[in-house]
Amino acid sequence: MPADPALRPAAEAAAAPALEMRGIGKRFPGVIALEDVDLVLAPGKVHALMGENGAGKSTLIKIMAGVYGKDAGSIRIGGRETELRTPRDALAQGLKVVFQEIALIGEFTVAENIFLEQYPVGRAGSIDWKRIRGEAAALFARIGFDVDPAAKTGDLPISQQQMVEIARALAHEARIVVMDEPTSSLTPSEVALLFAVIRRLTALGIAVVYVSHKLDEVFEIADEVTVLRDGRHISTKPIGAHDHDSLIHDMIGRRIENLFPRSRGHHKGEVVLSVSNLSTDAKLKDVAFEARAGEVLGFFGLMGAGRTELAKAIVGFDPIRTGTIAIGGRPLKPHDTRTGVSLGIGLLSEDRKGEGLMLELPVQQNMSLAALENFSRAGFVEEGRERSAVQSFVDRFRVKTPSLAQPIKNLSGGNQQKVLIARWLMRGLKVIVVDEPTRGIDVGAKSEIFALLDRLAGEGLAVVMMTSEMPELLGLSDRILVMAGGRITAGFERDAATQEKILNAAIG
Amino acid sequence: GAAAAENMPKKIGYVVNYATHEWYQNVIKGMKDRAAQLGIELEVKDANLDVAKQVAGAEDFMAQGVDVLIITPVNEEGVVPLLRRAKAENMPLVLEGNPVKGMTTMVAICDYDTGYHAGVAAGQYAKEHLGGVAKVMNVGLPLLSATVLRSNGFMDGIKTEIPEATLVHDLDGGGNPDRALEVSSAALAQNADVNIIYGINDNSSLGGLQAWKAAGKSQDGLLVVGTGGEGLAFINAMETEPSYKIEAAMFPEKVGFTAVDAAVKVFNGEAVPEHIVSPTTPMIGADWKKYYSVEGTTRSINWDAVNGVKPADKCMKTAADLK
Amino acid sequence: MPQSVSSLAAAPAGPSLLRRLARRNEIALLLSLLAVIAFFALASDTFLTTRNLTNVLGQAALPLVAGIGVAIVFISGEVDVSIGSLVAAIAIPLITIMNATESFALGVAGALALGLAVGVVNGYLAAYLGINSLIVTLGTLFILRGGVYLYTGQRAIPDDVMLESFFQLGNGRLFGVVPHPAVIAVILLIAFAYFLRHRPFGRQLYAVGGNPEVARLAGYNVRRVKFVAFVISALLATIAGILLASRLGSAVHVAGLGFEFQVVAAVVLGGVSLSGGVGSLAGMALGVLILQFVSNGLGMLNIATEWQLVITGGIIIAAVAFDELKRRRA
Amino acid sequence: MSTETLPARKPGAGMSLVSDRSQIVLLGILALLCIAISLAAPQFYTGANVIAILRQCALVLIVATGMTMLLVAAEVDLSVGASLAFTGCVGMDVTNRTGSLVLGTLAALAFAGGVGLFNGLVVTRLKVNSLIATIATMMMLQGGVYLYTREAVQNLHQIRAFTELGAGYVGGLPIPVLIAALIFIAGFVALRFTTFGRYLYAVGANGKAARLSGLRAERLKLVAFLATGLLVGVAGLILASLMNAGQPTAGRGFELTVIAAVILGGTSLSGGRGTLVGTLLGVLVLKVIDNGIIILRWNQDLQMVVPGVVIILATWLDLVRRRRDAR
Ligand SMILES: Nc1ncnc2c1ncn2[C@@H]1O[C@H](COP(=O)(O)OP(=O)(O)OP(=O)(O)O)[C@@H](O)[C@H]1O
Ligand SMILES: Nc1ncnc2c1ncn2[C@@H]1O[C@H](COP(=O)(O)OP(=O)(O)OP(=O)(O)O)[C@@H](O)[C@H]1O
Ligand SMILES: O[C@@H]1[C@@H](O)[C@H](O)OC[C@H]1O
Ligand SMILES: [Mg+2]
Ligand SMILES: [Mg+2]
Repeated sequence: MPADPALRPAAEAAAAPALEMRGIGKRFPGVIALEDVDLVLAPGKVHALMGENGAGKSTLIKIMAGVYGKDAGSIRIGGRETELRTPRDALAQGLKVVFQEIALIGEFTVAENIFLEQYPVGRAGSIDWKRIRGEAAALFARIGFDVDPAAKTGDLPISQQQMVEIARALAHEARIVVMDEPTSSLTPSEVALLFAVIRRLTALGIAVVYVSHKLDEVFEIADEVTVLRDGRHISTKPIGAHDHDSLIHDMIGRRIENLFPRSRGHHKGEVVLSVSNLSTDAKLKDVAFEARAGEVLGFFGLMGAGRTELAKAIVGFDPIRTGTIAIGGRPLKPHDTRTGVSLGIGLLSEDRKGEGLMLELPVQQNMSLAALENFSRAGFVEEGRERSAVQSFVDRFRVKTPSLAQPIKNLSGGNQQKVLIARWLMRGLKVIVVDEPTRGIDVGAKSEIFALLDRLAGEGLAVVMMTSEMPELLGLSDRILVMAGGRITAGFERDAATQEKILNAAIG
Repeated sequence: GAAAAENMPKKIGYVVNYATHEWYQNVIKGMKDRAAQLGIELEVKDANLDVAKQVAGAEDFMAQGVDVLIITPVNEEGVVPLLRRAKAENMPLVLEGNPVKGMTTMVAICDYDTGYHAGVAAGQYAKEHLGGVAKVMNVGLPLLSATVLRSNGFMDGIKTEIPEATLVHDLDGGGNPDRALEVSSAALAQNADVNIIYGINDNSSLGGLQAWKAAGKSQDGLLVVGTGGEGLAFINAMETEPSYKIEAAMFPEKVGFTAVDAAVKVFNGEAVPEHIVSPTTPMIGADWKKYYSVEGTTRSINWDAVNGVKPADKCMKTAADLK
Repeated sequence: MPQSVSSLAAAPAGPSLLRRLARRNEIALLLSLLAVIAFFALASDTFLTTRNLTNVLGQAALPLVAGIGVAIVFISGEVDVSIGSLVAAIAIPLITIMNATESFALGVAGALALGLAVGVVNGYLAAYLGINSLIVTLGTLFILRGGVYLYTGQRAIPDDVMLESFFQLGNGRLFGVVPHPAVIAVILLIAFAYFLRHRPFGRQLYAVGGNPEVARLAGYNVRRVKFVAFVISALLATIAGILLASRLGSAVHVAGLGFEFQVVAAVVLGGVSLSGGVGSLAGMALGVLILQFVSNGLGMLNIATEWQLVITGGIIIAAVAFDELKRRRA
Repeated sequence: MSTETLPARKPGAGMSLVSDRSQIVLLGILALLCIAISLAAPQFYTGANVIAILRQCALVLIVATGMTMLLVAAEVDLSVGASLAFTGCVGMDVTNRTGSLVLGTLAALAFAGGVGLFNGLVVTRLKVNSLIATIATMMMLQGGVYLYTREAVQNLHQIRAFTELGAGYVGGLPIPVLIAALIFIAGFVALRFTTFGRYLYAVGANGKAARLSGLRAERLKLVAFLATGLLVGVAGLILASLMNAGQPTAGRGFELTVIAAVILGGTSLSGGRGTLVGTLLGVLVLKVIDNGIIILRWNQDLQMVVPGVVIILATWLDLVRRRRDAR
């Protein structure tokens, strides 16, 4: 690996680094997650940490947060060598982390979650609830996030939970703030708010670590970039020394010619999904649309627009109040995924952990779940066939896993997502509904997933894609529908769509 | 019988320790019959083997305003404070089954004597039919002093006939049919030479016998002795199983009957003995027909015959002797 | 729709409290309890007497006190079923020491020492060694009961010294009306409700049960929190056991058989989730009271035990199903 | 590279069907127990005793086969003990009344299956947590059985085949043991080699994911409850035959023995993990302990203490082993 020692950041900043990690090593069973990695943070700077899925970014962050112990290397904070044995140690050193997986107590109110790490107490050690409510409200007002501090956190959509996460990291005094993919569920305007906050932090001399798979964001906010690949340190450069291509090249060791490889001229076939008059108790009102074989139908909307609810209704997961759903002309029994799947519609959920993964079970079981009948005779599973099919998908998608028997919880998010897509491809569908399919996925894997979705459409599938990513929407869709407040507010042929028109329709 | 001139309590409350057990079903039956004869209302609460629930049940009765309490203690130590509180409230109280510190009176069989006489009968039977050999498996229940006394009595009784009788296996069968069956299976596998099975109640003796049968052994040369005569099970066994020859009858109906009479006396402040003994006797072979008749699935007690069985004046041994 | 920040900042307590209440199942439980009481009050003329109502409170005290501990362990994401044997076991040092020293205080100290030891063992095995807590406490349930039988030779140990203070603890009444155990239960309930809501450690219990990973990331010592929950539970079971021993005037080897089922059923009925992080002591208390009043009321109506079991089982299913339905509607 | 699955196995652990590494601790404990007891009391390994142990195992194993499926699907059934007793009464009573063993058997199976179905419906339709739902069912059955019969239902029909069910032998093996073996094998195959089994694991591991993948999560759970119910029916009939009566008082604590055996066998309480081989070993360990204490003439109160210790110890050792393997 080309870890050029000359590029190491040692000689750089004049001021004492806020954090200095040297020679960090970490292994998991069958995986070397990190090997001899350095990371030096300058106070008041935003340091981006980049790399493919499974490169080791989260692992490095968890080591600095005291979640994992390191196998090798040293850590200095504010110039002093320290051991971070527990999260408490890291918190005490002023290091706050926004973790990749939402780390909030669902049953608590937003305000309480903000003060989880340190409850303000009044006389006699009683919790000062008034102060908690007041300060939480003030904090949100200051940042400009629109979240109800009295809401039960678990009731909020993921995007709002992510805002709570971010707010929490800012609630206490910090020297270092680490954000592991903080924007994966945020809308552009919320991202803008976040960036304003980050700038205020750096102005106070706080060092910020920023992890994201969204390159545009990194170019906008970062001062320096460290790239990891396969657990090794590849480069650390000022952001100005990078352009898109060079950064991608550092990350994946090759160029990506075209992130959205649209094999134009999908042959639009018959209507395979038709939805009419669909309403639910919660949000959807009179939704009607059709999707044809061979097209990618993109759904855009702001947070809470109802895309996820629509996705869950049309695959038969959630009950509906009125309306009909037909797959290939045959009616879907609402609230019955079994007929859904057998008619040929399936959903890749936005909630990977909650609705996709069987965390404790091996990669193989996870992948073959929906297609098991294809590998069975008279109810008996033919494991040989199953295994070779799984293996071939693992190879084709380059799923990074030591074996098919690896519990899927040990895979990186991107690799988990590949397994879940493969779950449906193995089964074979007429309509695949993908909800935020690239959330938390690296650019290399993203391009693979895009290529895959494109190819699926080319092969005659209808791909219904719910996304909050404008580039992805514009880059991949043949047709775009926009939702707001549970209704479809506009529809565009791809060539007629512009970012502006779409956003206008989304605001409703 | 109770004199008609006496004042009758209006309502008697009985807190039974385990109403679902056949023995107590028949105790209750005896009480109900007697109460009906005397025009008394009888209410029953079941502690279901829970001491705390028993105390609660008695409290509830006192709140309801019953005139007399009858209690079969789940555990004899566990109702001492209850007796004290009843006394403080002048609530007349009769115990059934087990003596309790501070009690006025108790209606109970003599458990030791019951086992003892069954043991004597078993010894005689063994001399006649088993070549004088007595190797006993006791399917016991250490949980209750009453049932320990029965086992002790049985061994002492059998030794009066066959001094070299031995207790080859002393088991805790839990008083349950399935548990008795299970532990007996293991013990029989270990001791092939057992030739007498004693059970502290019918579940226990039958569990032992069923284990014997399941081991594929013939019943020739085996004697089974049960205790209680609690329901239909022992009758069925005596009729169909060649080895089930002796049953120590304890006449639960009679116990219930006597308890109500005692309650009336206590209510009237009459002097009563501390221990009112209810009679027991071994039934051998078809003897049971003297005391019971069966029609379909109900058995009826033959009061004349049962009333003819003379209770002991005093028990040979009591729970106090176990300490 | 999320409300705007400013509107909420202005009124921090009012509306959110109301909304919280409306969503809580404590309200539904309270209504159920009132319905139960109303029903029996109409059906039986001895039910709604001071004597009977205070009796029931006294009888409910044991499951209430032990229920606080079990609820706390549930909230921390674990389970404790060892209490059924523990209430019997702690009576042994209690009574033995009182018999030997004639000192109530020393007896209680002995009981607490045993309770503490059991809590420490449960907590160490479950929290620190990471053994599934149902397995651990099922194990200690068996071990303690077997131990009691072995130690006592399956004979109850009588209270030979009969200290008046000990008798009064479980059998006396405050102002001649409220049974002492009920007074103790209420005091403990209030204290622990305050503790769970207003002390940081109380919140840690919820956090650890709600999501242990998150709690760890927030810097909590998850193991220690769970460990303490087991210790609290054992100590509260010890107090319940002392009250029981006083009511029984002895160390009864068969005391508390099935008590763990009774308490677990009431705690779950009270809305304390088995999966951790959810529930309140108020709910738990209402769950206990509902079951206790049902059992007492059916007894007052002279309904046979068979039916009592059937009816209670039906009520548990209906109540939990109703709660679930309501939650889905909401 | 081997990529064996279910449960997640290490490559190269070639012990295959009989047992995988995850059962090594239990196997060790079992061997140790047998050797130690045999040394102290040679009667332990006599044919008669081995058969006595196997017959006791049979009842537990039959029900534990269903319970393992339930636990794998993240559910539990605490009503099996109460249902066991009730079923025996129903079976005996109907046989008495009709004089037909077939009808009696069908009635018992229908009853026990009905209880399973009821539990399943309450859990899957009414969404009541299965622990609490089946405690409630247990109470209802305990009360109900006495409403049904206040006395043990005697064997009035004396049909030979009925007696054989519990006490008979085929080729030197007790019939209950043969029945248990068949049920175990069927259960093992179902759980290990069929889509049904794989779906149960999936449903237990993540119900929502399973449902999104087109599995009928609720129906699968219902089937597991029903299967457990039916197996209780089989066990209930055998027990009634063994006791020569339908005993309303039987089965106390049976549910705890079954669950203890299943979790001792390494099946996770939170679903998605567990094997029937583990369950078999769990049953054997518990029953060998029970038997050994009697054979050794130890105080029978130890029959509570020793299993308590062993369950904790075995779980802990298994935890240590898995942590070491993971390193
Ligand atoms: N607890 C664990 N056990 C075993 N392997 C792990 C564990 N956590 C991470 N890994 C492995 O370590 C490697 C690094 O993972 P990490 O989560 O740090 O990647 P990442 O760069 O954050 O990826 P992503 O962009 O997908 O979040 C991956 O191969 C992953 O499978
Ligand atoms: N009140 C609520 N309680 C619980 N979950 C909610 C609630 N409102 C929304 N959600 C969840 O949050 C997500 C929001 O989905 P929704 O369909 O409303 O919007 P969306 O257009 O998919 O937006 P998003 O980008 O947030 O996914 C869904 O997963 C939904 O289940
Ligand atoms: O079985 C019964 C036993 O449990 C009880 O204590 O005394 C009467 C017996 O027959
Ligand atoms: Mg990551
Ligand atoms: Mg969404």
